[in-house]
Amino acid sequence: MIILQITGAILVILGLVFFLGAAVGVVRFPDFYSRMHAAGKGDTLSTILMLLGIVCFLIADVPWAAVIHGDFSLLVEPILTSIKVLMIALLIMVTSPTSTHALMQAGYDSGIKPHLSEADDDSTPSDEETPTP
Amino acid sequence: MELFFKLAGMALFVLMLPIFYRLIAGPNAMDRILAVNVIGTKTTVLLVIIGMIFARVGMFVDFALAYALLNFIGSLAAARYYHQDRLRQERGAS
Amino acid sequence: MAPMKIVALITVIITGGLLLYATGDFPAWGDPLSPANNSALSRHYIEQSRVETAVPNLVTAVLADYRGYDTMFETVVVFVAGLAILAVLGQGTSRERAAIQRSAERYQERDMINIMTARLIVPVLQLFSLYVLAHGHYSPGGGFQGGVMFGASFILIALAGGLPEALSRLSIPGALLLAGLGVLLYGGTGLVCMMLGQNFLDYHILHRLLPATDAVMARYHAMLIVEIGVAFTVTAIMFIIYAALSSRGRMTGGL
Amino acid sequence: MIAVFDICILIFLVAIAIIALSVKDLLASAMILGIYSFLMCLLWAEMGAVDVAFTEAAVGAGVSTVIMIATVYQTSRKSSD
Repeated sequence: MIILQITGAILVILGLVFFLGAAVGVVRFPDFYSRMHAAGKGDTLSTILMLLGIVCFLIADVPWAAVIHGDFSLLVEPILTSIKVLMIALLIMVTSPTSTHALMQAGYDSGIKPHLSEADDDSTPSDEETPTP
Repeated sequence: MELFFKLAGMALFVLMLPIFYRLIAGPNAMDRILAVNVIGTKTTVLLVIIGMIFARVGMFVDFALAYALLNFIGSLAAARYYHQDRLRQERGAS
Repeated sequence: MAPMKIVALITVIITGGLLLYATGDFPAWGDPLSPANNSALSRHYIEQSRVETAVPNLVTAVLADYRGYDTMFETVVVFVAGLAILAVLGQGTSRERAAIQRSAERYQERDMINIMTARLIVPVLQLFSLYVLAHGHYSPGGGFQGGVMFGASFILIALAGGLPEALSRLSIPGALLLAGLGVLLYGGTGLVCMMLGQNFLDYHILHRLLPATDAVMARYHAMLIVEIGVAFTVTAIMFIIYAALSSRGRMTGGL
Repeated sequence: MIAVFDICILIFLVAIAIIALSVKDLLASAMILGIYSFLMCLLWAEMGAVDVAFTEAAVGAGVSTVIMIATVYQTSRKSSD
């Protein structure tokens, strides 16, 4: 069971690393669309990884010694909780890309231009609404 | 294990600070809405982590699930707002 | 900076500082010596609610049984709020509505991805809200939360597929009927208790009507009936508020 | 150690309240009030008031944000003060 716990810890830390990537991307990227790219992907992946790590911890917490002796009623609650956490991961996998898509569409609708020029790359990372082409 | 989850929760709070920077300094409203979206997704994980710390995940996972389902409606509404706003402006212009 | 803003900022900072200062004094979770357990009433709730009502979740027992009046008039407040929004916004003239409908039809473009995700999410959301409603006796949740989530599913349909799409599933007269039915279910349970010779909302007498239950289980089941009434009202009123506010009472066009 | 969570959430709450007051764009302000509601839900959950946290999650995440955006859509977008 120590292996499951180590796996869970690694998954949670990996999720934190991806979230660090998303956070750096949200601060450093030059325009709205690339920020949305960093936020959407890093956020979804880190959330799913952390929830999977938590599922590993939950399964490791089951008193397996009693279960092997035939007391299966101890399995009910941890497995129900694990299924719910996996359900959250699944729903985030569906809804988070959709909201990213919807916000991209909203950015296009509100008239934000993408950051295309290489010249003013290091001048101002946080551009205004209409950068010069 | 409890200490590990406390440290993970604290790390999530610390990593939210850059997102808060984007919330304060975002040049226009869309960047702020982006930051809201990111923080909303992370709140789900924080709720499950708080459940792990109290060793009562079965109780907390219910409203983490509700959160994951409902969080999507807010950004969808913002997207609809911009879409309808553009249509309204085009209608006004033509 | 305007002077009012400085006043507001100072108020926010002082309140936040007081809250931060007070966090050190919180009792631990489940501490038997915490100040909330000191009075005789709360000790009675904590020790006897399981015996008297057979509901494991103390909050549900207090909310729906011991403080039934409170919850009933909260439901009535929600109901009246929905009616007030409908009354204030009005309906507009029929010509105005027709004009809005024509322009909305001409400029109707919905996003396919949003509609597909909504189709996937709405059944899960409705099923989960029913679970929250029915499982409120054992875990956090209950009528209000389940009702809000059920109403949010109709709002999601309206956002993804347009307001007429949602109104074809739950029309405004139907929603008003549902809201009234919820209040009637709550108040009617109380009235039935009165007719059987007990006080208003004193559920344990209902074991004469409900089959195969004793006085304790009658309270348990009556709480479920009452929560279903709350859920009906909240579902309908949440959808009515959204539909009226997003279309200025015209019930066409909108977000 | 759990008190550190408390203090983090409370500092964030004060910061979010100030940001929501100071933003001129009412749509962004409505969305930022959504974060206020997220943090409030975390605070209730972490203090043990689980039913209140569920109510806050159900109302604050979905319904109240949408209703505020609908109201902003039918009125004007910019704050006037």
